[in-house]
Amino acid sequence: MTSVFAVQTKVFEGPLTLLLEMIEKRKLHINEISLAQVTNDFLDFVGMLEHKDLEKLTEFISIASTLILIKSKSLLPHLDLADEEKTEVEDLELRLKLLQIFRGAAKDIKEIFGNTILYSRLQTSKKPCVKFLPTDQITTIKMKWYADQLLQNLPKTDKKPQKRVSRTITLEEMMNKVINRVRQHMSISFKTLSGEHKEKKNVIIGFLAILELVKMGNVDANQSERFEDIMIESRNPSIPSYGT
Amino acid sequence: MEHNMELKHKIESILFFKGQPVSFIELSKLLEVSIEDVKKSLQELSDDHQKKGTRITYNDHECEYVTASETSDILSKLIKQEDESELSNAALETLSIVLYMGPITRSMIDFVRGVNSQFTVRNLLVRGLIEKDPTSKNSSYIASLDTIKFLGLNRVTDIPNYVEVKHSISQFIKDNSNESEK
Amino acid sequence: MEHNMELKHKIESILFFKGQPVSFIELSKLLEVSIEDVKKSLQELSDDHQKKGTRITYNDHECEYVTASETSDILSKLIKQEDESELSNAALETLSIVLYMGPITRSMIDFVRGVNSQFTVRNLLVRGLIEKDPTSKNSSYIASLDTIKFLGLNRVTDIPNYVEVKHSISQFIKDNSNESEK
Repeated sequence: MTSVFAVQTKVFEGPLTLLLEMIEKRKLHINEISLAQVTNDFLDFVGMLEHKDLEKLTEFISIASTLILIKSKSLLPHLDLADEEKTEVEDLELRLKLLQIFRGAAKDIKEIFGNTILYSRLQTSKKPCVKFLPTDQITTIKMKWYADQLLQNLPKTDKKPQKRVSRTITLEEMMNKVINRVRQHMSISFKTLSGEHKEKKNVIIGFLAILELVKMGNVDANQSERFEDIMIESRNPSIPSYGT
Repeated sequence: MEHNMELKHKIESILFFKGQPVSFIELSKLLEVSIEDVKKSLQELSDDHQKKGTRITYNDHECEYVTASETSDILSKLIKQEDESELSNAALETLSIVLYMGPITRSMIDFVRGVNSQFTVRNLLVRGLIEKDPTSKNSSYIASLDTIKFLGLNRVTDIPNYVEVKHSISQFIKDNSNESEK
Repeated sequence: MEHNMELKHKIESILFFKGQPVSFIELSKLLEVSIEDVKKSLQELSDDHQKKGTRITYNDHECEYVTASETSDILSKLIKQEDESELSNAALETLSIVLYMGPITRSMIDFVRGVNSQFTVRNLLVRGLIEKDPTSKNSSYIASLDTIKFLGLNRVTDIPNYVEVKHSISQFIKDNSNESEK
């Protein structure tokens, strides 16, 4: 957990930078194996993100969902990714590698930037302002038009983030859902839980959420045989157990 | 690095950069060499430039980097073209900003336009369309009197929507001045 | 008289006179020669200036007559330069993306960085380190001559590790060409 706090104190430009730094910190190469290894750290970080900045959160969650794909594949070797999902994984690796190159290049540039400047001439041969050289383009109508154009094109900073937050369920939401379901039924099968979702990604998120809960000691998961359904039970002592 | 450079090339660089006559005394102080050395280097430099597009001229106490007289035809053509050329969109936009927002600094013009306006501002100055505001301490620009007259206005505040435009742009500057720190 | 002057020296004179970046197109029109001839002369001119106090720097579409990097120590004493704030890591990262991948669109920059780069890009534009590419239709950005001047280089390919970095990037771009269409 300390690693998470270490990264949290820094302002992160974005999910790719965060992910890259997590990989570099462990001195790993960028590949599916290393991405699977840092997935939990990344999800922990996303879990701590404030919901205020929706745009930022969306950027993180979209990367998180790709990581979850990768992690699931490493946990479930039988899982077949759809072509689109494969591309998603490949894209992520590619983007990380590109970003790594540019971060290196940025360091090279930082080393020399501003050290030995090539200067322009301080004064040009042309001295300003002995003459007045207008054109008929200068009219009050035109001047107002240019001002209006400028005002229209000023970047809007205060715009409320649109309701375009990824439809992917966040990990936290999913965990809460699992906990609630377990509380209600005390024992629930993974199939029942995941059957509510059509998208494979959501099934996987559900699965990972269960793994998280097991890790945190909130639920017990039992699988009698491979490929059998997984039974989930609440272990929270605050919930009365009428168990068998 | 600097030490590898010959004295004459250091002088060349300074003269080029300053773009106006520089005295031998100033060069000798700046480069920490004798006036004799300055003169000797200037002689060499002047010879080097014999067949170039630029020359080094000097008298007995100062020197200057200038264009070669052989190029005066092409430069007059350039000046004539520049003087008669239409204004670019960038120039018209900048002029409009100076009209509505003046006195305004270069960096504020850059900030509002979202691009560097160094050359656009210089061009407007050269054409006499804007000028440095004599009353502001940090160098700010205002529309020239000629421009205001040319627009048919008595004063700049008579331009259409003066108050509204000024207010909206000021608001933008206020709202975003933190972003610019990034 | 003018006719005795070589093309490169006319260009030298014009660049000196202007004291700011001049586009190849402008030079070709003014001198009534092809852009190819302009480029060839610039190459020669740039080579002539290798050991001088002044340099010719250029990118793909414009050029400027500037001082040599070896003299920057002396010249920095001559100007009270407003201490430009250092570039943030985000700005450096974005600048290097534009340097190596330009002309590049905003959305492609966002894709590579994984974040919205609106303000970083705007800051670089305001500082004059990047600019809209005059040749591309969809608004794309390229590094300006100012970037090259701040790096103390004659041209962008003089950046340390330029070839290696460019090479590794080109390997990725090939695979990734679909993404850029997005």
